[in-house]
Amino acid sequence: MSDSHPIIPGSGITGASDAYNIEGRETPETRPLIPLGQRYYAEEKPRMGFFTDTTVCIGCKACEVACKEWNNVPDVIGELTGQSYDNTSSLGANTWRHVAFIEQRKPIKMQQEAGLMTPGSEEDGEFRWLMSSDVCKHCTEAPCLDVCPTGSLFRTEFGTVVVQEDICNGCGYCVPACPFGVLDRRQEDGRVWKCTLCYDRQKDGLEPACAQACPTDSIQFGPLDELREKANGRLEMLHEAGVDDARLYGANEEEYGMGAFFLLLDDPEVYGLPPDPEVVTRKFKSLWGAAAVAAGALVAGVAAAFAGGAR
Amino acid sequence: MGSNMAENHPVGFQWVVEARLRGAKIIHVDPRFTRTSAMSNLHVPLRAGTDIAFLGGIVNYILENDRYFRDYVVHYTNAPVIVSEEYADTEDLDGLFSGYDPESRSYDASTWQYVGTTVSGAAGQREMGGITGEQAHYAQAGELGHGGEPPEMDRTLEHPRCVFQILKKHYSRYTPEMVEEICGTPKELFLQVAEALCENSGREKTSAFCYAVGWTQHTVGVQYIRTAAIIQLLLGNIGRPGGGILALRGHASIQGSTDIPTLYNILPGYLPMPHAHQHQNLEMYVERNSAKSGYWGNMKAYMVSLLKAYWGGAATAENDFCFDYLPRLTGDHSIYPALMGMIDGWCKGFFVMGENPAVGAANGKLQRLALANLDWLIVRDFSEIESASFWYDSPEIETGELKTEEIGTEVFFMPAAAHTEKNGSFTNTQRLLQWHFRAVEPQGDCRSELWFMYHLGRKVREKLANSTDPKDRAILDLNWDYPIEEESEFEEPDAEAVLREIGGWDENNEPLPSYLPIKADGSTTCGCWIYAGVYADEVNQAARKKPYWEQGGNWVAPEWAWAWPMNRRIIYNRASADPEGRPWSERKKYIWWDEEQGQWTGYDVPDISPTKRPDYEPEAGAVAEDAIRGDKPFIMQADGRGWIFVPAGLTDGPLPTHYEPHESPFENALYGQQSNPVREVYPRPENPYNPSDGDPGARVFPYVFTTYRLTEHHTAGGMTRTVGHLSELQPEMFCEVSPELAKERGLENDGWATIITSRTAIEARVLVTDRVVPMKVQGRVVHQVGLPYHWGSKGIVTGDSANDLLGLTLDPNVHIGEYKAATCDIRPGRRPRGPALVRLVEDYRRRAESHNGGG
Amino acid sequence: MSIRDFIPEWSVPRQIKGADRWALGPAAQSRHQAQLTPRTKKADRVVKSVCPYCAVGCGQRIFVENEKITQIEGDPASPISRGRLCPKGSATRSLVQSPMREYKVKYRRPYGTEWEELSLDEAMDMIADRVIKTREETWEDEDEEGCHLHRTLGFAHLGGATLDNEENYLIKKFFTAMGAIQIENQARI
Amino acid sequence: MSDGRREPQPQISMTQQGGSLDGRGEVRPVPEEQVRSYYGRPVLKEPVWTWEIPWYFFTGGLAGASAPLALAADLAGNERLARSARFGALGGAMVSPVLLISDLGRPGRFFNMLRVIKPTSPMSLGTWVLSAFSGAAGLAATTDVLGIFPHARRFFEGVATLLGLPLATYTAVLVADTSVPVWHEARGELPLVFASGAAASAGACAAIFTPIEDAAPARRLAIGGAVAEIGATELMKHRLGKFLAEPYEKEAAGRYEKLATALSGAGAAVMTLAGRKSRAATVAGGAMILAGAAFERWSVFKAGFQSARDPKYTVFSQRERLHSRHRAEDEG
Ligand SMILES: Nc1nc2c(c(=O)[nH]1)N[C@H]1C(S)=C(S)[C@@H](COP(=O)(O)OP(=O)(O)OC[C@H]3O[C@@H](n4cnc5c(=O)[nH]c(N)nc54)[C@H](O)[C@@H]3O)O[C@H]1N2
Ligand SMILES: Nc1nc2c(c(=O)[nH]1)N[C@H]1C(S)=C(S)[C@@H](COP(=O)(O)OP(=O)(O)OC[C@H]3O[C@@H](n4cnc5c(=O)[nH]c(N)nc54)[C@H](O)[C@@H]3O)O[C@H]1N2
Ligand code: SF4
Ligand code: SF4
Ligand code: SF4
Ligand code: SF4
Ligand code: SF4
Ligand SMILES: [Mo]
Repeated sequence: MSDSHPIIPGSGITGASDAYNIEGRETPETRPLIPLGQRYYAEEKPRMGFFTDTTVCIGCKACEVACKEWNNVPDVIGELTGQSYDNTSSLGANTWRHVAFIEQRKPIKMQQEAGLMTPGSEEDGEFRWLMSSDVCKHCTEAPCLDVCPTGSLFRTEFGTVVVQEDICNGCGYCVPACPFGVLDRRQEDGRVWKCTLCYDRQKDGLEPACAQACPTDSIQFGPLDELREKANGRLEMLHEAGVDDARLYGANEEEYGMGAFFLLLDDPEVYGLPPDPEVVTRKFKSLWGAAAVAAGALVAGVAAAFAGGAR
Repeated sequence: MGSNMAENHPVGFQWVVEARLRGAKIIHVDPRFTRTSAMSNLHVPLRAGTDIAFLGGIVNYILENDRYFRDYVVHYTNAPVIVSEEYADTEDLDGLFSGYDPESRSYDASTWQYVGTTVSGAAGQREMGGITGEQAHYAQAGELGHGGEPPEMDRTLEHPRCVFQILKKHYSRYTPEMVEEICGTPKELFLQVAEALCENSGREKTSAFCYAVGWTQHTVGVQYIRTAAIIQLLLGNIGRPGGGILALRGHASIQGSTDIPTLYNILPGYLPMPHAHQHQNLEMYVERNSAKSGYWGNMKAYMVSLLKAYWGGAATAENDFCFDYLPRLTGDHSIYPALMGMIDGWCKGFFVMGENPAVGAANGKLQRLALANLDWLIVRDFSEIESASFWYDSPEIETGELKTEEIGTEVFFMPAAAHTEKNGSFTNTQRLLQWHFRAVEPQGDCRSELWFMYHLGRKVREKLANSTDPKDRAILDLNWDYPIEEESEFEEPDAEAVLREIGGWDENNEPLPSYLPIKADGSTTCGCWIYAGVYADEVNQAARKKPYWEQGGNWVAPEWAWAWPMNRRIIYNRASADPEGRPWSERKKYIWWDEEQGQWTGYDVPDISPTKRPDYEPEAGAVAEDAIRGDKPFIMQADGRGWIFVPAGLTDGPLPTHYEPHESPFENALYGQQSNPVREVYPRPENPYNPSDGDPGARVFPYVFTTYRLTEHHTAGGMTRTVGHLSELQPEMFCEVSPELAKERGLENDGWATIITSRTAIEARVLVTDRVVPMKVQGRVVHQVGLPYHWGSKGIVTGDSANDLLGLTLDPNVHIGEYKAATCDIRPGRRPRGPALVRLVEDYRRRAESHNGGG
Repeated sequence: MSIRDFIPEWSVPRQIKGADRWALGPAAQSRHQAQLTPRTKKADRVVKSVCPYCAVGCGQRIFVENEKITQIEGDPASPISRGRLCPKGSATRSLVQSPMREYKVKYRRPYGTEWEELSLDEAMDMIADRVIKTREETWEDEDEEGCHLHRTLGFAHLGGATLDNEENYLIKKFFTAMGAIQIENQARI
Repeated sequence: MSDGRREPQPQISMTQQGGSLDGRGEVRPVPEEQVRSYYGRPVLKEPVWTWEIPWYFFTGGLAGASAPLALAADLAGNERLARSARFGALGGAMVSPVLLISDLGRPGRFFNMLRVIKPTSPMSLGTWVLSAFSGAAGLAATTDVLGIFPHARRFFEGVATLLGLPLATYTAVLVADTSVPVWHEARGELPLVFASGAAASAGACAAIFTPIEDAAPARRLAIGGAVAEIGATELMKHRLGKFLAEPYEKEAAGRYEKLATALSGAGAAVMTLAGRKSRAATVAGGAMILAGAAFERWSVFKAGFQSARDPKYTVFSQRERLHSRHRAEDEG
């Protein structure tokens, strides 16, 4: 859905950068799972999502602002955090896109990519500044959605996970359920809020506000299978250039399927992301099994209490 | 270099990122590691204020290693031209050029000429109130000899006085070691840059420089850019796609406001303002301002058409087209002398329309003292900015230096209409005029500047209608009958009608198709000659919004908006082809000579008469563009060549030379001359300077500080500190310091610091970061302090203003202040309040023996 | 939500009826969400514009509904910006609708301690008087050497980089006709 | 660069420390030092729940376990005890929804809880269970007070028992069904902790309100429950391992846990030693057991917050998991 009008005909340069597509590359089957819930819509739609390529993020925060403008999210004027250029700190009820800034001493592989190296004594390592725009992952199996007792959280026809502000009663259950700390309750109105993947815009075929604004196309929006293919291409490109640090996060359905996944240059936890998230809510057996055992024990306990006599 | 493009031109930066994805190398040379550096292949730190040493080092590298693009250099630049025998270089005079007058602190440029030419001395007459800066730009470089070439040349580039050899000598001591010594940039790093640049230039490849105010805001700002120009000319990177020196300009229409200037020294289209002594009539004006050859050969036509636009029917050949209605310059009338005039009382009134000097301009206190000494002040803005509120909430009120009841300024705050509430055009950094349409009507008393000026003019004219005073004729004869928009509720003038006047018309009132038909006989009218054609065919060409994908595959997208001149997107594009008119390479072709059609073709509008053959040689007596040869791309210059050496037009020398900033903790390692000898200084009590190295007390201000922008805020903050969604992203004023400096001074991340100069002290939260590195310069470690300058006393978020720290010292060519390099001290904790603040600064001044002068 | 609203929103029947037994999808969707449309779709008109902040000159589209701006976003048609905007450009609606915007003329008399109200017309009139008077007082016809000056240094102007070309044109034109020279803008910095 | 080495940077140390953690077979230092994070910020959001929730765990447990006690007593013919337990169930069932509603961000929208039946949501199921339980317990108590329909009463008691069992344990599932590591990883034992706490509090409550001579089964339930609660908690911590058990042992959670153990232990002891003889001792011991059960819930509650707040618990446990998975892959 991102505009892909050719700008230099014949050159293959299009409005949306196609620098990600490598010709002749074999693309693995990556058709993402259609999540439970999405299947039941009258009309079948491809699952839509985000590929956030943090290697081209310039930390401009246009995504944060565009999101807030579109969704009328209130601002929260705080203090300087002293944490690089990040003053909104984390995703939350009033920040649905959040840009992380990480200052690091580490070899800069991107410089090796072009055969350029910065000097500096070996033991120092080189400096790099990582930036990454985080967002709700629109999980294939979303713990938040599973636990919501009101049906406020639901799966849309695009395979995304949305809170319905007209339903949410602020029970707060989804907050600790989310493995990524995405959801939070807004003090002023008692409800929880998060990225809707611009559900309203998508209904009209529009690109989400954050992706549209992103100057460098760090945020790419589209059908998830296409995005995963692109991402694999980009990853290959980086690996070929010697950027061994590069990795995809959330692109593998077997591990943890995300509708919004990322290309990172370091361990996820460095960006504030969990290294191995789990769908905690689908472990019905171990969860309810233990409860059944406990209930049994309770029955046994009561029975035992009467075993010694009724009075 | 000198630009933090990812942060300050983020959407433009998409093309840089795109290029990187395709394999381009991005190098960022900046004192700090910024968001641009993060996206670059290489970040190269340097000490603020030392770029000429760095770039001069590259020039030296190119010359020493024979890496220049010979064909280009010989044919398209003035490298082969022989320079006057009287010329003496900084190498001979320890940092000065020939012609320096210490008395007046200025140069007489007559010794810088090409051999065999005379020049109407342009530079160096400041005492006479001579021509400076942009104006002198157009002064001629002398007459040309046979075939449109300068009189004496050596195409082998061997002659000891040819520009090429002079250049070689001038930069011979700018070695990698010297670069390291001055800039603090490790030698290996510097060499990587030099090599990368050379490698990526030539026939097949081009490199571009992007700069912005990291370069201009120095006492040698113009010469920074000149050094880059020399490199690009040597490497053949100008006038070609993917090449050039790209000025990333500032505000939405800063380019427009220089083209159609709200500047003292020029009229629309860069026509110089007339000077009282030199330009007593139109003829003298044209004679003295323009060369016969090159595009300025048509100056009279442009000027007459402008006068017709101003005074219409009243302007006739008989009355010199009302030339005498134009006020005359006698010297520097830029905002800085005007400010001094406000303090001294001779400048009594002030219109501030779309600027916020109380926060945005250097030496905030001086700015506010000026405001406080006016008779009347008109501030037009969206919100009550600091320049409107200074009389009750400036820092000087807090310290007791000013008292509200004692400020006599009468202040009118007039709410302004936003761009969404008016029609009009902005000219962006690419010289593209883009029209914005009104979306909604302005509310309340909000009005456009168009409305304000039109009705102010109308009222003044009404009030003076019966005047017989000759000085009022210029007002009463003014062509001021703009149509009013029909639907408008409050008589908004029609912006398109104004644009039409700017674009001009001929004797039949038909809009001009371009500047080519503009005449000197008064038959054409044109408000800004370079914009001629913007209203061609009665169509607002700037309002064209044809999607780029519908433009028949031309990636230049010529049908989106309109670029001056003549919708040309790359100027000097004749240089994209070789002297014979063939593309230098297939890969880099842009425009070329098509022998069959007998004309130039390509992707863009050629920057040469379309049918001028590559082998064209002007006949004797040819003027203007006809006097330029067919193999010369630089058509604005009299000789059609790119100037490596500038014989006329600059006040501070024909070749860029490294000087230390006005305030610097170091001595000039190259010359005895410490700073730019002709830099402008304002030695007055309101504007004390920190001592520089060599002066006693320099160590009281041991650190270098530089000021800059953040993506999240805009300039003086009036357009971002009023917006919650931006304010929350950078809520507080801060300073950036290295861990080493933090340790040295006991600063804590997230804590407070006080930064002190001779002007005042401000407080800021501390951000300790590896992005600022201490540099080793002349055997000493120097720490740099980074300060964004977006905060002030009004808005959703407030804070101290970095500009209160800076003194006023200017580049002598364009009167731009040195915002990018000065010295300071820093200490932990918040600053004192009230009179204690004044005492603290006084104490520092005493210890440093800060002075009002400039050496 | 009152009980009356609750009934039609009740999912349980839909859950039982439909395929979405777990109520993770359409069964849980509210009527409001099912009928959602982007507010831009309701715009009465879309106006093409240009970002007012920096010189990149990104294209903007302004959505207007009931004479109120409801959204400002990038214009995909622009070959400069391809629909993208930086944080400032993205915040343009908040800029023009900032709670800090002023809509009335404010006047501070000499030595005054408060802002006062003034009608626009009155203010324009007073300003015209001030300009005429100052010009009169500070007029310079000739210099000592008798050279034609025809000017006043009695007042100055500052600003222009944020304004339209047409506005700058009128400013320069009128002030020049008044004989004012000190017309300056941000290009100096 | 210049003159030398840079000092390590304390202010951003969290992101700078350590190398990659999933290098296989590498020597593993203590968790704190090797955990990397984003400025020490939590990966998870701390729950937004307030004080009502642990109290609800307590009242729900009390109510839930009181139902089988009532039924058993009824069946065993101990009418006095049955009545006390019935009112214990009713009391708990009446207080619980109040607490639940009061915790909502939008209390007015409580009804939305009944908008769906979500098998995946313990809270949804729990709400339905609680609602039904309240009805059943209410009817059981009403029929008792009015002295009518004895058969129906027993039926209601049966229903309440069936619902009371999940009511007493589902809250453990509820917290375990989150991403909070000290809750989720304790999913096997938490229901036991809650069930035994429920038993203890149901027993204690009934014992307090029943004449000594009729209260023996309640006392036994209270004592057994309290002992089991202490044991289950220890088991849980043991299974969690030293690292993840830590949040249960420090700060507020740790204090509450110590109090819980001490009170439950002491209460059980008092009951055992003097409960048969002295009503006062029963009341005192019962109160201690009740308090112990409440503190235990508070401890669990707080531990969850504490572990969510500190990223190391999330990151380390997940890193460990990745490691063992990699090891398994290597071996397999
Ligand atoms: N977000 C944002 N964008 C803007 C603006 C804004 O306020 N905010 N303002 C607009 C305006 S008006 C302008 S003029 C442009 C300005 O655009 P830029 O020139 O990019 O702006 P600055 O941040 O002032 O300075 C750029 C860089 O110069 C570096 N620098 C300082 N001293 C030196 C030096 O001596 N040499 C070198 N090589 N670099 C040095 C600084 O560290 C800084 O990173 O941006 C425009 N765009
Ligand atoms: N220390 C330091 N100082 C600097 C610089 C630096 O790098 N370092 N950079 C310098 C540079 S390059 C610049 S350009 C200046 C910028 O400094 P200023 O131009 O003084 O700062 P702005 O905040 O952009 O002020 C422009 C004002 O115009 C208003 N405005 C916008 N549109 C309109 C309109 O249509 N009509 C009217 N009437 N008002 C309008 C805005 O609300 C805003 O208040 O700062 C300079 N100062
Ligand atoms: S990331 Fe969190 S909030 Fe988003 S869908 Fe997944 S679990 Fe829900
Ligand atoms: S807080 Fe709202 S969205 Fe979250 S689980 Fe509760 S009802 Fe659902
Ligand atoms: S998709 Fe929409 S809601 Fe989600 S972060 Fe982007 S702009 Fe915000
Ligand atoms: S808009 Fe794009 S480039 Fe800017 S911070 Fe967000 S993801 Fe990064
Ligand atoms: S959107 Fe950003 S980059 Fe584009 S013109 Fe506006 S301020 Fe400049
Ligand atoms: Mo600027």
